[in-house]
Amino acid sequence: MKEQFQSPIVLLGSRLLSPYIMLFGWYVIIHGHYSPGGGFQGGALLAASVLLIRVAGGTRLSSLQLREVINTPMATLGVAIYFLTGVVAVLAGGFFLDYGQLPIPGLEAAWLRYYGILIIEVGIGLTVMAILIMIYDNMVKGEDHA
Amino acid sequence: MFWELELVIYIFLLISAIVALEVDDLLVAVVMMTIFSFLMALLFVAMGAIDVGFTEAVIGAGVTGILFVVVVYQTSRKTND
Amino acid sequence: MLEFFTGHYAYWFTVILLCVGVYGIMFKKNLIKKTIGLAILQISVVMYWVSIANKWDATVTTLDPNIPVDQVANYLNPLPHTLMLTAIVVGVATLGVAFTLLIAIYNRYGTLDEQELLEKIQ
Amino acid sequence: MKLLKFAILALFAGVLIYASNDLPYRGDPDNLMHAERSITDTPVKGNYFIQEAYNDARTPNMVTVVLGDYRSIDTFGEQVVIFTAGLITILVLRKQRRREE
Repeated sequence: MKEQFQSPIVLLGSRLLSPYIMLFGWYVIIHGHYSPGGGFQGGALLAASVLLIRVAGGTRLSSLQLREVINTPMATLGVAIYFLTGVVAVLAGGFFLDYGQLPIPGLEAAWLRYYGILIIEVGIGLTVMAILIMIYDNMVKGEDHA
Repeated sequence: MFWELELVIYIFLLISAIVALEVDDLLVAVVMMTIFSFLMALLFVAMGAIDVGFTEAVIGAGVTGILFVVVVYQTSRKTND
Repeated sequence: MLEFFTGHYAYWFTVILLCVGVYGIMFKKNLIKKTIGLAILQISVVMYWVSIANKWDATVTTLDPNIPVDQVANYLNPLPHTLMLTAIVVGVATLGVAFTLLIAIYNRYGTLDEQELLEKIQ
Repeated sequence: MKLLKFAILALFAGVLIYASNDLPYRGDPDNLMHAERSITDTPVKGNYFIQEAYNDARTPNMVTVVLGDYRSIDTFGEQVVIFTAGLITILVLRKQRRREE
């Protein structure tokens, strides 16, 4: 952004906080079966942990954490995980997104649905994270200050 | 569900919404918008919708605030009305 | 009388908040102020859906082994919560599209005021 | 003109508040929305979600089950909408930068 002032204290605080916010984001995604949480909230927390470094440190420093180039492949990966889960259920003989037919041996249908929900929530989290970072990156394009 | 608590939060919500629309400085409007989102998250939790409250607290008060600040700095900060 | 008030005041506040959002869209000249009004209107609709999903003396939508699930009145209704959860996230994505359009307009015309924009377009 | 806009807005608010007085009481468990069967005598879905969510997916959080299992195609649509919104930001601002060069 335009009026950037370099402050080492803000940068140090952001670098200290960012890994813990990211860890909490993964916890929210994976523990969403038992507590409030899930793919959307966890993805927004992951995006917040990356945006914190981007706001505090500038473009050149933040490209060490997460490069701008991999935003679009990561969003596509999230959609692909969701869609391929549905397609695998169709190939195994069920309906689209029918997790009870997933080909994991040794589990009853209810537990298969448990793991199916877990898989698609990871996909949702990746997409939400990548898209929120992508919107920020395109909005500050051309203002390389750091 | 305590309706007195909800009434107080509703009144603060109206005040913050009107201030966010009427103030001259757009950065103050963005900060009032963040306060509005956080009060709304409190209200959702008071109504028992914990998932919606969590989402609103993360997205409305976190990510939307950052995006609003970026758009204010990329364009102009002063406004006429 | 008090019972009627506690049963209906949430609807009244929702309507007032929705009208504040419509006021921001109709009367404000600056496009960022219009976007703020749009966000207020969006959140007021979410608030209406959450408030009609409410039940007195009910617990949250996570299963507790001590509370029997046969009595449906023990738990809140989870369907409106789910719909509004996705609506909030889609709302912030579409707000991002609105922001990029605002930046594109400012880069081309140099202003965000509605009257000046109409003069510069012609 | 401004006065006419205010009149329309006030009329809108008045009609909505008058209509909202006929809505059922907030939080009443006997609402039609929370009832066991609807007026056309079909089972109401919200009760099914509360009672059978744990048996179907072994997950205590009902919102997660409705989001991921019962309404999963809806969630897929929302995800595609978010993805499209992200791609639109690339398209709009890239065309803008080319014009500047």
